[in-house]
Amino acid sequence: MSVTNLLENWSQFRHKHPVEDKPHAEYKWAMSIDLDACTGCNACSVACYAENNLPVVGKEKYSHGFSHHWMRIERYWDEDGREFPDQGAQFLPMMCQHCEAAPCETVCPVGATNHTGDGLNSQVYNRCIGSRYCEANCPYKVRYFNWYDYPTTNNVWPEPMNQQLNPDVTVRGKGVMEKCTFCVQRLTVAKSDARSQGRTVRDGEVQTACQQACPTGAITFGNLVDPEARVGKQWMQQQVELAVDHQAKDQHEHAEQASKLRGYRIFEELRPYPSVMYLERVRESAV
Amino acid sequence: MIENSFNRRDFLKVLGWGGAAVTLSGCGNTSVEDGRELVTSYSEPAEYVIPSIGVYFNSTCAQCDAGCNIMGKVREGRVLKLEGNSQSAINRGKMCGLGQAGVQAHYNPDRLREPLLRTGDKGEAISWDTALELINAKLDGVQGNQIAFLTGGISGHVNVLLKNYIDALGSAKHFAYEAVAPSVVRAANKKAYGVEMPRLRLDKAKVIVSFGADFLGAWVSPVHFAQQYAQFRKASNGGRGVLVQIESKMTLTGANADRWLAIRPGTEGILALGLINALGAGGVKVAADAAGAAKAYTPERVSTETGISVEQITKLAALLKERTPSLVIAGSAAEGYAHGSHNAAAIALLNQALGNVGKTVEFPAALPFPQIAPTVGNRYALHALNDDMAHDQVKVLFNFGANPVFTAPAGLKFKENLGKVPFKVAFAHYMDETALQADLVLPLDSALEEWGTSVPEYAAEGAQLNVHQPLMEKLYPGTRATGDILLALLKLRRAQEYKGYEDFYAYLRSALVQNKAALGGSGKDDDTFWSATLSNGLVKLPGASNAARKTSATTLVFPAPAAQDGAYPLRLIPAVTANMRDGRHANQPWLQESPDPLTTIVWDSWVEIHPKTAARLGIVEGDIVEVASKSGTLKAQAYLFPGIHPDAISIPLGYGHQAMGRYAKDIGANAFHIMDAVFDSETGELAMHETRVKISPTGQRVVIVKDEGSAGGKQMGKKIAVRVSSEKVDLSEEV
Amino acid sequence: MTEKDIREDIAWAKINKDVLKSLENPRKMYWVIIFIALAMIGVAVGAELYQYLTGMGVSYKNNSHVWGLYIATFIFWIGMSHSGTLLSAILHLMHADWRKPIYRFAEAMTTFSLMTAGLFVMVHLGRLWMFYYALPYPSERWIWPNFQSPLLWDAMAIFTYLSSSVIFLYIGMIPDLAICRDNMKNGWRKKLYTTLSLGWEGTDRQWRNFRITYLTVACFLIPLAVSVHSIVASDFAMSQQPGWHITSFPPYFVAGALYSGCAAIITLFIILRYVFRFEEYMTLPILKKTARLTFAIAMVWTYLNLIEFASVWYGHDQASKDVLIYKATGNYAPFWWGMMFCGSIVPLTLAFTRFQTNIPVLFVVSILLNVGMWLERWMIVAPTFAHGYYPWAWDHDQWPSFVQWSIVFGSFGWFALLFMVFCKIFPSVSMYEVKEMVYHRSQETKKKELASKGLANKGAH
Amino acid sequence: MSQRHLLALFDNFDEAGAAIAELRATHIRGFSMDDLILKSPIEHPEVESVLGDKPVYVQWYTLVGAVLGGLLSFFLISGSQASFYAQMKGGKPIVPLPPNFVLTYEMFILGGVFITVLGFLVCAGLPAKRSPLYSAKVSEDQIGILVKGDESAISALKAVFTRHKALEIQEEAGK
Repeated sequence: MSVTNLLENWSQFRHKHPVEDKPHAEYKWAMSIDLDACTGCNACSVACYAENNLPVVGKEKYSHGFSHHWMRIERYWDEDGREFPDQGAQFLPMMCQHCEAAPCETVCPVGATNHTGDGLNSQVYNRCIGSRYCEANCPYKVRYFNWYDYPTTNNVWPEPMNQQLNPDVTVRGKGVMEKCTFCVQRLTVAKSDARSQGRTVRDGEVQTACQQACPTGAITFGNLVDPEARVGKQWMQQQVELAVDHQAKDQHEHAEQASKLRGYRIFEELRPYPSVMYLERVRESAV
Repeated sequence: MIENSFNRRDFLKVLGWGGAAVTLSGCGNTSVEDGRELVTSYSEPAEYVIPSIGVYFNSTCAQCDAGCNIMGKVREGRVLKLEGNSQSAINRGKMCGLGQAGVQAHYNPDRLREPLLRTGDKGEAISWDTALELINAKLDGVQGNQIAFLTGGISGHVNVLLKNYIDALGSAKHFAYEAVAPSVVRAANKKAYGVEMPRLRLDKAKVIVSFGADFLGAWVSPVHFAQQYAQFRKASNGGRGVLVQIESKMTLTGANADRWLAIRPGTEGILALGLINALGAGGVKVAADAAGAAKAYTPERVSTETGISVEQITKLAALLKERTPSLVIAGSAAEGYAHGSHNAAAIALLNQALGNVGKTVEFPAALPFPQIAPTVGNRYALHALNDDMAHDQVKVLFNFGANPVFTAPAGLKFKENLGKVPFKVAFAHYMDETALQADLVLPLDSALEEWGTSVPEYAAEGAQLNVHQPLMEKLYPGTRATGDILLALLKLRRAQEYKGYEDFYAYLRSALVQNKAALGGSGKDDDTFWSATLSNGLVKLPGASNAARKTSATTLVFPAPAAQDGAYPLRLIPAVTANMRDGRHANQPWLQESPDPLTTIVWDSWVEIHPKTAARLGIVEGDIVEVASKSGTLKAQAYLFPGIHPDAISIPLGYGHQAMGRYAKDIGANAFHIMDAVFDSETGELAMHETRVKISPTGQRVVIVKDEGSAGGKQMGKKIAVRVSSEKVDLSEEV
Repeated sequence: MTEKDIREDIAWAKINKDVLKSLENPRKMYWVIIFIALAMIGVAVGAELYQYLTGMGVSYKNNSHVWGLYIATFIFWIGMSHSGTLLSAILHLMHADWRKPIYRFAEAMTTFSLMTAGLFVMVHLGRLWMFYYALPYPSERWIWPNFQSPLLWDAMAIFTYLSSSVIFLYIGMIPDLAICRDNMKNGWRKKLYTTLSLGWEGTDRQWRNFRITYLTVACFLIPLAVSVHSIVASDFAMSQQPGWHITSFPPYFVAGALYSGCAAIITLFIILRYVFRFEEYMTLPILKKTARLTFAIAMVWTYLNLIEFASVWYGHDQASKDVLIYKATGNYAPFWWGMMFCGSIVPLTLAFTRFQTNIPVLFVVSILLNVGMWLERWMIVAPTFAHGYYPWAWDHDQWPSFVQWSIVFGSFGWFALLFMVFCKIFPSVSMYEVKEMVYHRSQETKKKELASKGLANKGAH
Repeated sequence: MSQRHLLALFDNFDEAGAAIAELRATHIRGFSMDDLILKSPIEHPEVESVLGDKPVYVQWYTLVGAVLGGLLSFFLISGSQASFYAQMKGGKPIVPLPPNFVLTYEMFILGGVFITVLGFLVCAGLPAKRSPLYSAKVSEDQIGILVKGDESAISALKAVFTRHKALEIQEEAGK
């Protein structure tokens, strides 16, 4: 600890991320999910189980709410009381939104969840003591706690099922919080490869497991800083800005001239500045 | 991806020591134990194994018959994850949840590990040699036509060997059985278009009208269709496509429709004819016979019979007229009746009336090698086998992985009839219900351990031959590949012919290499061709085009909507879900724990009831209800579900195993076992939707284990999943 | 003429004798309480061991409902600790000398309820064995805890509060420890008191510095107590969740804390009075004053409750409003209304003079008040989880398991054990301050008598 | 010249006060008022006032402790946030002031309390060696006056105490 350092770099330490204007340097990982393409098929969720060593908890534990899917598919019905849901259901893949001003980060007593330079909301399993304050403060409730020691629990990874475990991803023991990482293990490999070639990661070079599996390509993932990245183009086209809590679309909401935009972020009004943009589901008006 | 330019067998040898040390502890001698090979230390791996770097090998998904091409990620000799092969025209690098769970079929802790011979109620472990000799002995003196082979859909070189073996035994019978295959639609398609599986171009259609085809969930080739669907939803071909789903129970596809119409069960064909009639009235040129068949089906009559409003029919007809090309699909909900063939034919007729044939209904290429073509499974086969067994016509039954004891409707009394077969051999991965009845159980390699080829029934582009190759060394020395077993059996019959093939791998390699010219490898030397084939994981085949045929409408007969059966007032719709299908993968925990997309229920069966019906019967969510048909009863939890016709209830198939290991046994109830044995009038296929049931609460109540919270599917006024009307957005401007 | 808080002619030597007797032979009830407490602790320790070894899952919380009874009970115990400070520090500064016979045990209550609360922090952790990560030291990887987290403020505040109240309790006890030393026969106790009394002889220098120190620490303790419960309130108010993110939470928590503490004082007052035969010192007039104080605080609490409802109801935050409606009508409604009943209706009995000294009534009422306050804490924690921002994650029937309940009940045993053992080892009535009280009161009376005599004499002349 | 201790016990504060007043007034040779220690069972400001104005310095400890505690806390926290691995929290600066002030406040109090107690121990001379003459009565209900004087003054002191109805006079054995 040095007070000199504190005083010399005062303004740097007082910089407020991301509200004040300091753009990400090389990477800002972000996602967009087209709800019009999402069919709710669960392929992403299974891919996540396979990639991230998620435990299958079984019926009894599931019934107590110990489900452990970093990516969950929510299914909503219309609420207008019609006899049949004749416009179908609405599916929404929900995972950690990697908020830029994440409510979970500030409340962790031990600093086990932090913001990375790449704009990820990281979780340090080793550091976590299991106070669960992060999940308590998460508006999306997308954090999952290891209520049991799954690696040693019967029928979670019985021999030889444990041979399927991905060695790139830690198998978490009891008492730590976990959540979607945007497949940070893949990002690390891609960044390392790119760095060794003296460049940054190209768009499409790295995919998250869910994106890779998604049969309809509803999930787009990439580097928001990269002007070539599809995700950035989508955000820009939808006029969704990262560090803003009121987008262009909201201003058009009641305008006579209906907005052509369908990008939105969930709970933007709480100002977590999530890194996941959803594109509204479209339904045909002619039938 | 690493080019597959090394010796495949060395690779496996290394993997064997690195990945599956089980080999050492297992019984039976390996070549190493016999001293023929030396142990290679893993600290000095072969150059293509880079510790901590994943290596990908291409193969084919065996979880369903769609034949998606996959890449297995292999690390230190273990296969970790299955990903899509982007070279594939079928799945283009994508995967469904079912396919990805394939690793859990491979690593399943309940796999069979050694041949078992029944002695009394117990299985006794025996050696493979004993087992094969026993089979050979049992076959002696049995007439060829008293030997039956029960398989699922089967294709490729295993199919060739099977045919040869059947031949060697003197015209034994082959029954290809699939519990949930679209077999009536196949027959109707054959009539209407000249092919069983025309190529559906969802991506080209501007309107899709699907009569209960769950093409995004569990129908034919869902991953392929899902990709076409994504294109269909984009503006790339001039406007976002409109999906109208017509079915009595909402499927995953129905949940994604722009308009989901709850039709009275069984009246799909009537609506199709009604639409033809309305189109004709709206000025669309309809062929005379079709117009004639449809003439009687005025919107008013159709509305009364189907329960769909006149306004809706008119709107739909107008949409079909306005936006072309369209595509009409007949799915399993339309075919599941005694008049299912007629429903399917009427729907095909609608396609023709709309002029979709040749535009969105295309004709697949014919396969240049008919001997490896798929023998598709259907439900008639089971019926036929059952009859044979009932009449003591079967003395020896070989069952390759089918599980009819679980999937046969109770009405067939299949298990009872199976008991009459003196010698039953089951080739199985797990001790499932049918294997439990067998006299000899032979453990199979997992799909990720064996060599093989397959040809998908639904070809996305041209024709293609899929390559199956091991993604890692066998976990258990006591299992064998289907191909190897057939080859061994053949050697016992036709030793001369097959003595050149050490194993199935050798057979397969030589079969492909000999035909390399036809398989696009002309000019390459054998090794290069073979390596390239394995590296690609598939071979694209040129094929001749098929011609279209026109269907006749004159024979269509529809029963008047049946009067309510007082004793059994509701119709049972057995749901084929994307995860469970017919239940053969129920022991893969990822699938059990993946919530059903529509109900979000996990680890159990449920009974979907429309809230209106439930209110009438005094049933609330979580009530354990007894569902009784003429053939049987089951108990399951009730789930109030708005997406179902009030005259029907739905129970998912695939649950209710009484065997198959820790993840499947005693999970839910088996809906197959309450199905009545009613058959399609033309094809003789089992009509899946013809069961009528009554339902009564038992007084027990449980908390349903599901993912949705106490708010159910409500957003409670929060802006979470937002929907917008199509006129308010312009997708063509989007990235 | 109201009854006197204490007999003024009580001999000082008798005070010593009576209080010292409590260190020797309590009534049988004492041992009954100790036994029950030990049994409760035994069950709780078993439950905790099971939870520690198996995982937090056995307590039946779930992924959206991550906090349960542990946090609620933690707040409850923190709250209970506040009454000690109220009696010893606030009333000390206000020169309310009726506090003197009862402040010692109230202070002990502060200390032990803080220790109990601290246990819940530990019990709550998913990885108890790593609790030291929350301590402000740079680990071998040079990582500090996150000073932004209200939980860390909590830890700091509780540490400060606990150490300060232990010090306060100890400092205030030194003269009494000297009395014990002077009256104890040889043995371990004599050694203990000799050591702890630090050679106190009641010299003028000692008293002079003692007075100032006691006053200073009291001054610190008041803002500290307020800050501690405000910080506990910040655990919730600083979060973003509906039903928690409420401006009035800090004062509301402090009021609730004082409330439950006062109620607990009444309960313990009655128990100690009986068990240690303190009828002479813990007199009914003092009990009456405590009851009145409790009533006043109950009304403050009720008021703050209503304020909170009103501000939520008339606010624009629909989510918070939904949580409020859910509390009143949802799964937790019986408990929520139970809290309203116990916290706001039951204390109305304290408004009646006749009940203010009725020991059975007060005993029952004080326990009901604490049940109400415990429910209040649970109703702060649970409904927000069950009905938060994200409807998909609203839980099904979330009911704490036996493990949670037994640890919660065990904490009462733990507290009772610590408290009763303390009372047996240390004088739970402050002897020197009772003497002061008697002395000052008799002086007053004398003065009054003199004055009236003087008047009478004058009149006679 | 050797000195001896004398302890007189009174059961009446007024008498004790009067005794002290007389001692002060009479100026006994070989005895200084500084060698007088009053021992009482209760805090008794009015009796102490007879002893004259004796300042208390504990407050200064308090001030120093509180200020040091606060400063230490703020710089420890801010400095560690800035100088070790910076833990970035979205939406907040790396050195956030409001949380740090909360902790500063707590440490301010903690420092104040701890150092005050230290000051008390120092100022009150605790832990102390027991004085040569002590009676348990002092902790019960009597007030004691401990004096130290030359041999020559002892008898005069005794006389004063006796005059003021001392209940008991303890005398240190001669050396």
